[in-house]
Amino acid sequence: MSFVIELHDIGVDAGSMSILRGVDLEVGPGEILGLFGPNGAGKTTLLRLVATLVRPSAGTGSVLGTDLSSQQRYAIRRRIGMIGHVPGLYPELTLGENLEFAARVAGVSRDEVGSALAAVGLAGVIDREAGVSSHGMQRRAEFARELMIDRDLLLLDEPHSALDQDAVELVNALVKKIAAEGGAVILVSHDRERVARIADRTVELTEGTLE
Amino acid sequence: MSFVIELHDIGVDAGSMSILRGVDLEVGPGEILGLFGPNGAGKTTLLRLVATLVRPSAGTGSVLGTDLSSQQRYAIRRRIGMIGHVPGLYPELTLGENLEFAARVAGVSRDEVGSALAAVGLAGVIDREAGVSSHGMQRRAEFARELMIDRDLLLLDEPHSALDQDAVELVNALVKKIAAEGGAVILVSHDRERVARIADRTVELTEGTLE
Amino acid sequence: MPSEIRSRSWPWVAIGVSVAVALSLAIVSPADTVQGELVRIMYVHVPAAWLAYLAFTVTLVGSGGYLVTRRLSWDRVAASSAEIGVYFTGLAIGLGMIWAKPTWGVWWTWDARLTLTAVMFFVYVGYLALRNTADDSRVRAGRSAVLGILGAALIPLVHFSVVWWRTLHQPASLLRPDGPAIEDPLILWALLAGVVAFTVIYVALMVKRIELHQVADSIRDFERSADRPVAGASVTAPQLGGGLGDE
Amino acid sequence: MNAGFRSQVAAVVERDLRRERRRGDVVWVTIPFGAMALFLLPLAIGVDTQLLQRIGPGMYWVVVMLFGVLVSVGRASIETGAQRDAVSLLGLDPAAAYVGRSMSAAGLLLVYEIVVGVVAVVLYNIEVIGFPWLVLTLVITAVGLGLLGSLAASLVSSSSAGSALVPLLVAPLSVPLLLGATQVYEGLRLGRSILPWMLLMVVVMLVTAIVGVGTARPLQET
Amino acid sequence: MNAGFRSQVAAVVERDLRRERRRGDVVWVTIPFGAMALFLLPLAIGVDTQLLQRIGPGMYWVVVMLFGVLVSVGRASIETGAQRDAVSLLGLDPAAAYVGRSMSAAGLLLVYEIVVGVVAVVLYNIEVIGFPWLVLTLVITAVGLGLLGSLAASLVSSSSAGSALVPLLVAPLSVPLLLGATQVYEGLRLGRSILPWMLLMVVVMLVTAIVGVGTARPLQET
Ligand code: HEM
Ligand SMILES: Nc1ncnc2c1ncn2[C@@H]1O[C@H](COP(=O)(O)OP(=O)(O)OP(=O)(O)O)[C@@H](O)[C@H]1O
Ligand SMILES: Nc1ncnc2c1ncn2[C@@H]1O[C@H](COP(=O)(O)OP(=O)(O)OP(=O)(O)O)[C@@H](O)[C@H]1O
Ligand SMILES: [Mg+2]
Ligand SMILES: [Mg+2]
Repeated sequence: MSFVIELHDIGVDAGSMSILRGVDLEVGPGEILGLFGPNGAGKTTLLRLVATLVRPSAGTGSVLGTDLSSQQRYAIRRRIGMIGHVPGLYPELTLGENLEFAARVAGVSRDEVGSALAAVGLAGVIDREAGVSSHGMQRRAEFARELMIDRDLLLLDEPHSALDQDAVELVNALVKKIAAEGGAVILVSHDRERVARIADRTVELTEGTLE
Repeated sequence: MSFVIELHDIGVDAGSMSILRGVDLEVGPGEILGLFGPNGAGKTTLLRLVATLVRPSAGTGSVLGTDLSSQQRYAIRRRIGMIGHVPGLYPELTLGENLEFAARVAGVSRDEVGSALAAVGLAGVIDREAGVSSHGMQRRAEFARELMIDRDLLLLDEPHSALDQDAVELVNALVKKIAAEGGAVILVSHDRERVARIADRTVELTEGTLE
Repeated sequence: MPSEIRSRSWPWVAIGVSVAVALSLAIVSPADTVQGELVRIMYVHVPAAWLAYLAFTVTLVGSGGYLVTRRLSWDRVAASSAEIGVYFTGLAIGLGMIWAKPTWGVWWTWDARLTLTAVMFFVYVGYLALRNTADDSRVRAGRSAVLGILGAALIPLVHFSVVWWRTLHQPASLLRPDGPAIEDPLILWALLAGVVAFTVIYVALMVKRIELHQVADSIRDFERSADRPVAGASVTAPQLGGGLGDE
Repeated sequence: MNAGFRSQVAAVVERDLRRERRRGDVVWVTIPFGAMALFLLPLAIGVDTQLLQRIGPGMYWVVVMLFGVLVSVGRASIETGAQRDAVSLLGLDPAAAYVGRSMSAAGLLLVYEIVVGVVAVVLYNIEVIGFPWLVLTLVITAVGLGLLGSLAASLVSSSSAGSALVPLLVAPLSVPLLLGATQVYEGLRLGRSILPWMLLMVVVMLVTAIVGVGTARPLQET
Repeated sequence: MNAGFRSQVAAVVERDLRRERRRGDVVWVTIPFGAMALFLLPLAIGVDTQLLQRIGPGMYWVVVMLFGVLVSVGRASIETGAQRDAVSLLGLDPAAAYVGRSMSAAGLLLVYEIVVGVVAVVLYNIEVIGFPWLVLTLVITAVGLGLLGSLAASLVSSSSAGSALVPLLVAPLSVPLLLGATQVYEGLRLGRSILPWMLLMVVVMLVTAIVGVGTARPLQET
């Protein structure tokens, strides 16, 4: 099989500045990649690029077999999971309603919501509004969402932050499961030891360039 | 000298539920306290209580010598620093403007802004808007703010998340400086090893109760 | 325990007596030469409006009292009085509308007093709505006190509106600098009796409402002291086996 | 694979209505504002019952238009970047999102139109005539404004300069709706033919819908 | 120690104006919408030059009031919890925050009043008379509305119902300002005395300012 992610000489600009420049990256099926780099290096931007949420201003790339510049890139979004720095739940909806919305849009049976929340230990707070749930609870709910929707590519921006010890184990299990099923995972983190334990390979992003 | 933080049988309610219950805590001058606990236990709520941002619904407490239920508690806010889960900068203002606002309100000379940002390695991006700064850069800017305003009590909610190695060193230096000057610091974290290295003492919060 | 019965029944006795007097005076008073029997609406319309003024003035006092002393009992006074004041304002507006249809030919017009009375009504409805949003009793007391003070500025505005804008509504005939302009003493007495009756009703309602507020507060305190679920207890450790199966 | 178009639309509608209910923006902000506008106007222009009766219907429609669009724009501005990212990665079809958002806006607008309409009838002493046609007008304007507002909102969120374009885009497009709505009432009152106006409104509605659905995917550039 | 009251006020004003400028809400949303309202009305009620000239000033003031309040509401709802926490811990005096917010709102409102005023004069052919008095009226209404809107916003901020209640609280209280403003114009036109109206507006403004400043500290409950 070909690569899940394939980037050639990718650049991303914002206004008059470059955020990424000349990035080459290949991630194969089943691979868990650790991505390190100092603050402001462009890690989050790289993840969003791979998730088709940022467009390359230079270079070529493909994700899950789809060219990043083509219009078809929207069709693969359903297969890409991402958890960013800040939770993206709707604060007015309960955790359960948030997941139910995700399930319906993604075409997953609504019955999966309960078991996904149970898997992350949130079965008891399914009716609590996301806005009054603690930060870690919101992150767990996001993991439940990724668990529920079978993703082929998972992009995690500092997944360990805000999660307690038990929940961290969960993330590792989720990551391994996706890799085992032939998907790919990118883990952004500043905690090298923790990532090294689970990643197959690590790369370093500095000043918009991969080393 | 007496304690910086003194809580007796404190409870905090929200709606029909208790978040904290029967919390007793004493933190003396110069002390660095590590606070652990599973997701949703009430750690953030405890920090906000100590910062006078949440009112106790039961029990008594004082912070920096001021009763938590008295009207005088607003007068000590200027001396308490807090960094929460999510950055609280104004996204439309540049990092420099954000700090300048803080300096003017807190009665610190505006000249301190430049050196505070330089100390956290953000001298080069002083004119970048907070909204387009990376997560780590925003957190660094918040640390610069706490550095600039001489705080007597510092409350950090997972300070290490989103910070790279260099910045972590910086945080530790700030924490130690405040402790050395007779202030107190509470560090909330899930990273027991890292906190254990710097904290004088650690406590565990489970289901709203300290052990 | 007769003394308790007496203390419980005094409001009803007082209301009964004063309402009976007011009613009989309203009935025996002469009909108006222009308006005929319709004029009798006045004996309820006017006292209701005046008692609304009184009620909102008490709300002003209670609000100020709370901000100065920080005692919730002041807040209870302010809130109770505002509730009753809203009822009285509604009564005055409702009866005014019923009165307006036969005399002016419309239910409502854009007369200054009518408009400002409606504005006053909305402000205190807003006051009550604001009280429903905050769940912490001190936050609620503080915020509504501000509105209780601000809203009172409307009282003189409503009262003097007939002087400032000379449109449709009757100008002041009783409460005016150069003495009452009503000739027939019976009308005057009937009006006064109505005011007394409404004042008694107001006081009785106040006492009851404050009591109710007190009970509600102590129930809340009791619930607080009782065992409530802890928010964090419902979050459990993830079930690694559960959704992930393939360890 | 992806859920069907219809179930995505339904999910969006349900999400929007739920959020709206919990926030209470429409019930507590838009409706009171509309009612207030109608209430303040006579104060400001003087009390002349006949005049009010004459300009009442026009006032009503202006208030409906303005706040109708504000509902959609306001809604777009409460969406955070993280929320947008998450929804995109659910594979939500932009066209389904557009239709769903328009439908929920139309539903809210209909409620708004009815409540504010009652206020207008009471305050301005407006005659209610041609009932079935009026209802049809209300529904068409609600749907048309919902479609228009959502289109504007998607412009707001898709580019940083977007919000500048909104009024420029919305004003010209809402004029035919406004004209149609007022002329239908006028026509009913005077016994003139209302068909051309109805037709105009339906055409505007359809054009907006086609443009909105058609550009939803290409618009989604990020 | 804490900064002085005046330098805190200045910091707040500068922050607000900067944020506003970068977001462009007032320039790109509030002003065009206000202008649009004035523009749509003649379309809706029919173009009758004399009628428009007569109701023009009233329309203008209603639009100013409504959108003026929207400025304060919008601003309260864009503040996040983290931002509020951070500002509280700077030791910002609530009274200084109130004064600063009111002042920046008043400044924006003045700009808004002038731009929309020009539109109104052009569209409705309104006579501009009694220049110094008109300017004074504009300033007083801007300040009064700024004070009123900020007060309402601070009453509901951080309560669960959010900005929901602001219009309900502000709109009725702004009625005296509206009455005063329209009657001043009317008085100038007809050569009547305008002093009582000016007095009314000044009194409302002062009462709001005193209540707002006086209760800012006690109100700070959380
Ligand atoms: C919706 C309609 C009306 C409203 C909201 C209204 C409101 C009020 C208010 C607030 C007052 C108390 C004024 C004060 O003393 O400061 C009042 C007094 C009075 N109203 Fe009305 N009114 C309405 C209709 C009418 C009508 C239709 C009549 C008779 C034709 C009327 C006759 C009077 C009279 C005679 C007084 C006593 C004035 C005095 O002695 O000071 N009202 N009304
Ligand atoms: N307004 C509220 N209503 C109901 N429950 C609330 C409210 N605010 C907080 N909670 C609950 O209180 C608990 C404690 O929240 P808190 O944010 O303090 O947890 P935490 O220990 O910081 O967790 P984390 O490790 O995830 O950050 C959570 O279960 C949360 O859902
Ligand atoms: N729209 C923009 N305009 C200007 N600069 C931008 C824009 N978006 C991002 N940047 C800059 O691009 C750089 C990369 O940001 P990014 O969020 O990808 O960093 P990161 O590696 O994730 O950092 P962190 O470790 O702090 O999360 C930052 O310096 C940021 O300020
Ligand atoms: Mg990042
Ligand atoms: Mg927390």
